[in-house]
Amino acid sequence: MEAKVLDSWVLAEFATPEALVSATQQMREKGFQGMDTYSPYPLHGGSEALGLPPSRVPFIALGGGLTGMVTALTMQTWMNTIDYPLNVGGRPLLSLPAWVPITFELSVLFAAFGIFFGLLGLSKLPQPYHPAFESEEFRSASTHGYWLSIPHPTGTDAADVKNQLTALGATHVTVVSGENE
Amino acid sequence: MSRLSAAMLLAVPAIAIGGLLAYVRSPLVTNQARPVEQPIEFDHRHHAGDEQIDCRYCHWTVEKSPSAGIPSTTVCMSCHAQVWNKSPYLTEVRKAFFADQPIPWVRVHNLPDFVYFNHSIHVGKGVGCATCHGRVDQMGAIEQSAPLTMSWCLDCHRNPGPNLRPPEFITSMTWAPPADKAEASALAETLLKEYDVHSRTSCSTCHR
Amino acid sequence: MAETAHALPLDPLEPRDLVAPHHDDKSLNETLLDHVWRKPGKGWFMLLGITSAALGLLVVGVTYTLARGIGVWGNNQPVGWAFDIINFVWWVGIGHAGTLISAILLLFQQKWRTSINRFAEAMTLFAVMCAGLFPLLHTGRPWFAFWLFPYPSTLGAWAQFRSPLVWDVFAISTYLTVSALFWFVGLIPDLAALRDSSKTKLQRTIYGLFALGWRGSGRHWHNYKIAYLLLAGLSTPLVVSVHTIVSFDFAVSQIPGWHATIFPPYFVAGAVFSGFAMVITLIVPARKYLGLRDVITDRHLENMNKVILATGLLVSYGYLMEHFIAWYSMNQYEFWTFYVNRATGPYAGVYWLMIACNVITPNIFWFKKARTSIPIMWVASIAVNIGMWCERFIIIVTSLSQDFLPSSWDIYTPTWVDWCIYIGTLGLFGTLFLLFLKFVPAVAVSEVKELQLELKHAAHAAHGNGHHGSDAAATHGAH
Amino acid sequence: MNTKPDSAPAQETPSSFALPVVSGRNEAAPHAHAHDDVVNEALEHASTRAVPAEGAYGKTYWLGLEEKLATPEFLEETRPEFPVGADLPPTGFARREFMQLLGASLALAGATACSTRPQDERMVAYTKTPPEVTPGNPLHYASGMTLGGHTSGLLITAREGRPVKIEGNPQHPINQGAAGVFEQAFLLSLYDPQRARVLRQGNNPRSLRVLAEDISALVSQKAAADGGSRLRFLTEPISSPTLRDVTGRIQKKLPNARFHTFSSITDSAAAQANRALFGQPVQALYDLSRADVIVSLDADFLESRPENLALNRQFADRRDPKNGELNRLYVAEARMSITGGMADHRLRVKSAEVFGIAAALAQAVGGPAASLGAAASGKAGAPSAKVSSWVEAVAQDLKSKAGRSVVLAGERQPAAVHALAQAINAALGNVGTTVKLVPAAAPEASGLSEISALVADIKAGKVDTLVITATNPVYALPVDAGLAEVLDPKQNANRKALSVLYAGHYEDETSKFADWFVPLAHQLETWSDGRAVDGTVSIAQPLIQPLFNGVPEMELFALFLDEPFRPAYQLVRDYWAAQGGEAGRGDFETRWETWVSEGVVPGSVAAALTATPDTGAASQLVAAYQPPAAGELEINFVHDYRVLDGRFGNNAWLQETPDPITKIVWENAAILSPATAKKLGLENNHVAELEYGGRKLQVPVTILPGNADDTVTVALGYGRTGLHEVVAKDIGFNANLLRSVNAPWFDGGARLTKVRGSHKFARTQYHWRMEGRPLALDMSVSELKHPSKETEHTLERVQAKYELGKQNNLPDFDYAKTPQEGYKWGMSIDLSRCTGCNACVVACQAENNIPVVGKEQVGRGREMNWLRIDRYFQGDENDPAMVMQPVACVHCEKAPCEYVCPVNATVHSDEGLNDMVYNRCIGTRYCSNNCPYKVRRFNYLHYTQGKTPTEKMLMNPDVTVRNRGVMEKCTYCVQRIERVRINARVEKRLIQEKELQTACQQTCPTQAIAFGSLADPAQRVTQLHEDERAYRLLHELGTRPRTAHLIRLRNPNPALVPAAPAEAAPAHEGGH
Repeated sequence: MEAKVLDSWVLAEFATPEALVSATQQMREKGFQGMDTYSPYPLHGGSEALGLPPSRVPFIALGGGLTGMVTALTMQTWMNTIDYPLNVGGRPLLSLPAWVPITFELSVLFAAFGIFFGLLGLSKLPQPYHPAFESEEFRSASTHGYWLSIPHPTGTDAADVKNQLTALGATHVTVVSGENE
Repeated sequence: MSRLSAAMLLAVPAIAIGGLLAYVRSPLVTNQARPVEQPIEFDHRHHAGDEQIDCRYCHWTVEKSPSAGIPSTTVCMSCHAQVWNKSPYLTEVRKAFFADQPIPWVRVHNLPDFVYFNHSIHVGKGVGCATCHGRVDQMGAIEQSAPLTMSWCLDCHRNPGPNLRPPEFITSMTWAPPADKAEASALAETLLKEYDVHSRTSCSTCHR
Repeated sequence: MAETAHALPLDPLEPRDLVAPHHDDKSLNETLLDHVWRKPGKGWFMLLGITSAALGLLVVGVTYTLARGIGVWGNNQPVGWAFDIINFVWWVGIGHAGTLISAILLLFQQKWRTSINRFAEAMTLFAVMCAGLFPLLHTGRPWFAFWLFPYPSTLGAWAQFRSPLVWDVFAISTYLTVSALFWFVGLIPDLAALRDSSKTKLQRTIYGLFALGWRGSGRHWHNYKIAYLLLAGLSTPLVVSVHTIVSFDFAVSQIPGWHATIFPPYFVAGAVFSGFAMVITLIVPARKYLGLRDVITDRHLENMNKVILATGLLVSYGYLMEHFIAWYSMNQYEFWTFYVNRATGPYAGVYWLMIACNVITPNIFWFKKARTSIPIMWVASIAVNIGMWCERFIIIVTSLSQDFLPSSWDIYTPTWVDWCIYIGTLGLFGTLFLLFLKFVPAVAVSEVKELQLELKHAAHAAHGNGHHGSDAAATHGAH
Repeated sequence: MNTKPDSAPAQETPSSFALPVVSGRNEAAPHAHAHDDVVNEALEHASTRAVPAEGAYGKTYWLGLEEKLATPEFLEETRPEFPVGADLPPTGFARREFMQLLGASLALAGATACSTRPQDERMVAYTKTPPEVTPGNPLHYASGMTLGGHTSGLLITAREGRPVKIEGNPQHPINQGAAGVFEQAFLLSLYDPQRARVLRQGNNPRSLRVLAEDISALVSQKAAADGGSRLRFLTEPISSPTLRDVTGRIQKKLPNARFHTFSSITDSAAAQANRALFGQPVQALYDLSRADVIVSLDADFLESRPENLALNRQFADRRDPKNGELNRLYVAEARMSITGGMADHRLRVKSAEVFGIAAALAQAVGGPAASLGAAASGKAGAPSAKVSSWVEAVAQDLKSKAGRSVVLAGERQPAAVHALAQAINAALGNVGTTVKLVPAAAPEASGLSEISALVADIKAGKVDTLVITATNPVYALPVDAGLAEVLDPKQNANRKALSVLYAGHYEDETSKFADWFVPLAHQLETWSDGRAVDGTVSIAQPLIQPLFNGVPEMELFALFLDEPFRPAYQLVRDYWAAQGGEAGRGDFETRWETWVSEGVVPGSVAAALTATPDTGAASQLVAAYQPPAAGELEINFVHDYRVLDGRFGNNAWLQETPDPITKIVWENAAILSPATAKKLGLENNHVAELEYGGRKLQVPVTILPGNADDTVTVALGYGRTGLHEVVAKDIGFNANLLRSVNAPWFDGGARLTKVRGSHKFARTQYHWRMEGRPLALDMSVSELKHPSKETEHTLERVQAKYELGKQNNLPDFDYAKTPQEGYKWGMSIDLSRCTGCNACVVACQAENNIPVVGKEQVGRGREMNWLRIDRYFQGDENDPAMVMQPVACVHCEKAPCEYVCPVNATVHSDEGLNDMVYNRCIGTRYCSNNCPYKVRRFNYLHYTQGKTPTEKMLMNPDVTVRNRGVMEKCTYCVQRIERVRINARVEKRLIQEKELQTACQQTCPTQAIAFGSLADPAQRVTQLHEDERAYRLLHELGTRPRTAHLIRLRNPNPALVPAAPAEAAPAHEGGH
């Protein structure tokens, strides 16, 4: 990482999830980009309020599953039929029915890996540090607080945004700056 | 940062596993390329190389027994009673002979006890000494030249042709298959037929 | 959709609460995380003492086994598998309830699962860890057990994929991995909550490390919801497949008493049966100790007892069919196994104990009184666990001890090492469980909060995993 | 395997006896030895300096000796045959051991995986390679084993100077290539580290020279004084021509010395009867190949030596319908014997009733025997209705086959029964056809009367020197024989006046009382010769130098000649050189070479005598017959099928071999019939007090179908207390403690009462019923010809052809179909021939390095024998028919074990062998679980660890010694297949049927086992596979075994078959 870029956000806490969702909706309608909400559990209508496209996790999972299936089938066929064909109990060298359980298991395993690592990758996790953590009050985001963040050019005045948020019912508004990821 | 750490997370086990797989194939594990010191400094370079003594002169059971045979002290003395019979190099040999005490040679090619390798059939079916033992005539102290792993055995047992040589060259240290590919495979075909050699990969071929 | 929304909070069949109504997010947070911050009580230490003593037995048993060989067990010539595989199947079976509760009930949108799923998943994880010990330990030369994996060896030899044991290896390791991922994914928001409500720097650092920097971002929740649902979706066939494959260990073989096509469904039912029983056994004292009566309510327990009843009947049906087929086929060997050996043979006592525990006991749950009585259900759940252990004993030991040639029939008797290892795995399980109760929220806090909100705003009852999008439902509330 | 004997080593030079460790593979030598150890080990065995270790020798007894001799570097630790700890219950481990284990596991945790070159393995080459040795290849030597005065011809396989396998000598007329359990196990006794090693006087070790001088002085003094009148010898019956020559010359030198002969395993009653009947010591030989009807009066002729190997083959050849009409065997006996199990009609009677049956039979047969029979009947009293109808039918059958029948009397029966049997044979004209009389190889009278005479002499103070070479008489004699009393200083006040020299292989019960003890060399360590029962002489050559400093018996006797020392080799050679006379001396060297290498001296078979029994003498015998006491239980003493009279007690192979009938290992039991047990209120595993003749003994009880009611059968040979016989020590009970010289084999008046406690027997088979399953098939000849509906159904189950796509979904693997395409190995086992004698079981154990695991492990169901003999009873629980079925791995083409193995450790070879790859096995035991035949064996513990260097020499280097945690099973002797294949391939030819035999097949006295390539229609095994009797065990499972079993045929007498359906007599149906 070369030069440190400092980014700033305006953070606003709302009393209820409903207030947060509607505030987000309205701020987005006002044209704010790159907003994010923070809540201890998923918000109803939160994704829509943020205007997020459908998640790509299912496709990653499908890809993982298919990879697993192909891997399993090739692996078993290669090992038991092609590379070292042995007469095992008079069973056919290519005993496809016997390949099924492992094919299934590996499909599931790879799909699960796809989901897990897909989730982490799409969320850019693990990310132990985030500028939002600079605010002590923000700690409530994981327990009982409902927060909205709006990116804001570093060093400029955020009063306008703050006011708009207060108007939408924010109980607490602050600005944080921190090193971008 | 996070990407790097994530990559590390995945790379470390991959490298570890890959490294282990490479390690067990390395001479560190197979014991290749380690000249072994013997109780008596016997030099194959001299006997097999310079003097061109046929392998079978000393390893005389190679054609009729599973074991190629470690020559008895008498075999040593059959020549060295006449030549170099005062050489200080051979003091130990003479001592062993006259005291009727065996010489404890160190085993170089050590297969596990559950592997039954039979020299007579390999030699009888056209596998040359040098194929497995390497250029013994160039080794001061004998070292293991082939990995002697099971997959190495299997390579030849699955496709014996390329490792066969005509009967008259079994003990030759210098024989090499024809450089021309077509010629080599034609020779392999002929030898397979002549020796009546088949691929044998059943477990009991070697494990009993 | 509208019906669901209406029905959820006010289930006409089940009017009682899933979450006691006097909580808000903050108090839920405090209540549910309290046991993590609280210094553990005497009882916890006492229990930990007991379980780690039992764990010590495991160390003794395993060390002795590794040093001397499998011969220190009672296994013998016809009975090649005994306690080792009995315990394996038993533990895998117990593990199934966790996945079932968290995954299948999630897919079926059973709200009541929310407060017990964390608990049950932990149980799965620990049970599968206990189970996983046995396939390794039961081999004569465990130091070569890595040959079970398909890796490019210098031998040029491979694993043999027709063997159900290799299937087991894949099934169990997949199951363990996916369960762990599922559990961990569910735990991330709660770990973040722990991080953010921690009192010391150390706590904050450690929980922060595991929370992976989770900050409840809406963009993350967006992927998280679907990922969690998909993992649940994957776990469902996985859990069914695992016990199916475990049952293949027997069904694929030739031995009368093993060679039966009914095994897969019957094993899965049995697994759920024993798993739910184990949940009851553990959750009844745990909810008291942790003060979780508000989130793990009587309704949860009653529902689980219904599941026990249902799966118990499935298991009974399995027994019935085994006996019926043995009679109907008039296969001499099968007939002997089911009608002579099991019922009157050397292990008849175990057989009848199994019948008493697995066939008769669950039927008390036809009665609401029994379903809702804590002592009765607790005792019954233990009986079911014993019964399911006996079932595996009957399937494995009894079938093996008298198979085709009467000349080779012989008796199996366990040794002290067998018992040591069995009790030892109970100790391992208990120890892990107690540590889990101490360090991790025993209830999915985030999900309970969400559920609470849903219950409060039944009108907006799109669900917790929200893939249905917003729903302009009517606004008649539950309060 | 090449059965052509190699020539003998020229002489006993050290170089002929190769060091055990030479180039090439040696399983026995562990890698971990530094080379010095290997050399030392090698030297230790080549030398004769081995001395006892404290492990073997009781501390109190040998305290003085140890201090003098035991220097640690020469000590070989002596252990039981099974690993230490294997006999401990897993529950009984010591705290200290546990701490060690913990330590070990910690050390393991800390061990690094880094590989350094493994510790150097040394190859110890010969200094001079003996000319006959090709390191890596086996040599075969003819030799012999002498047991009870009869010598069995052996062919011994040696590897680099160590004998590793014993087979029967194919050129020997009695063995014909077969060997029984004792011959097979003879090898283990050679390497038994508990054999005696020290020549001692009192407790002081002495050199042989001191003894020789002592004897020399004694002999010259005695010769001068009284001609040795106070000198007595107690020997086994001596049939060895050389030894007879030596003893003859001793007798000449010391004319007044007396030789007494005793062996508890000789048939002294028969000898007595024959001596009386024919006026000279003759031996009756039987030819069962010509006998259509065989009647055994308590004769276990298929098992009791010395003729049994030949009789087995002759008998079995007549049980195959392809060889013509089946013979018919009637047996009247008390205990269920191997012969009784083969009977078509077995009459279960008390032993005492056999006399009456013999009498009635003699009467019914008529002719010259009638009057004798009548006289005997008078003594015996009236037989029961059941017995007389049986006797009537048997007599009818005998008469219809006059000249083609034979009656045999048992060795446990008194001389009168033998006399009656011979009278019947004579009356039927069997003498000369099925009965042949030859001069006895050891003509001296032997038996208990000899002991009585000796004891009387000692008591009378007529003896001052007693030399005992008989095997352990103090133990083997009945308790009231008196020998122990006169030898025991505590009981004999004048013991000091008697000097006792005992020569034996072990420090046993007798050696305890010896003033001089001489450790004998094993027969495979010394030159000797001996006669078989038919007179055939075998020159028995040594295979190895004495391992433990033993003295050859012949050299010991030669000391009494007071002549210059000659080794046994010289004695034997000189004797035989002298036999040919001056004429023969010329080409003696050639003939000697041939005799030694072939193992048989041609022309030594005794010529038949023509003699008719003296009826007068027979009547006298009958008149002298004293019926045993009546009332209470009849107690029956029998020789054990494994340890005989106890002389094989220290042989772990035999101890672990299950009794063929009871299937009990490692001990004996009091055997009762179910009805009697019920009557006495006893059950299996109860302990009871057996009281007989005022003596009491606590015995464990087992119930066995087929034992006669109101009899209790106890086997001899157990309850050994020999000082250093660790294997034999304290297992079972000593029935000799009840036995009396007056009724050594059976007597009435025994009582059995239950006492507290219970006993756990270790058995290899607990369930004796087949539960209606078609397993060991067994039917009459007529049933096979004209099967009933039920039989047809059974045959369909075990013989049906499976069609691909119909009953069978698995396509066939492409195996060879013609000899040119390759081999397709298969085996057949004929249940008609199999007697269940266990020879194959021990042969398999010897060939395949199968470990012995001890009683505790067998009791846990962990016996290791690859080949087992299933014994089933059918019919009435008290009076059942018995059928034996050897089962080893049947090498299923569709093997259930293989597809469940997760690591490919058991797979098929391209020739149809079910290969078991020990080194690949991780020990999941799934294969064993899924094997419907339960023939797989698992190394639950490290059964092969802790072998002493001597024991390691026993190992077959062609077979992997299995580690713990590994599955093993019958391989069809794949090591033999591969060796023969390689030989054939090097010689560019196909494997011949004759050169390849499995170990079990080779030793089988009845040739019940055939092995070969099913691709070759000419081979015996292929023909047997196509026999109408061939069936596959558990065929209905679709496993397609390569081993076929052949249905056992019975040939019942229609007159004795109750309510038999009206059918044609089976007589003409045998042949086709």
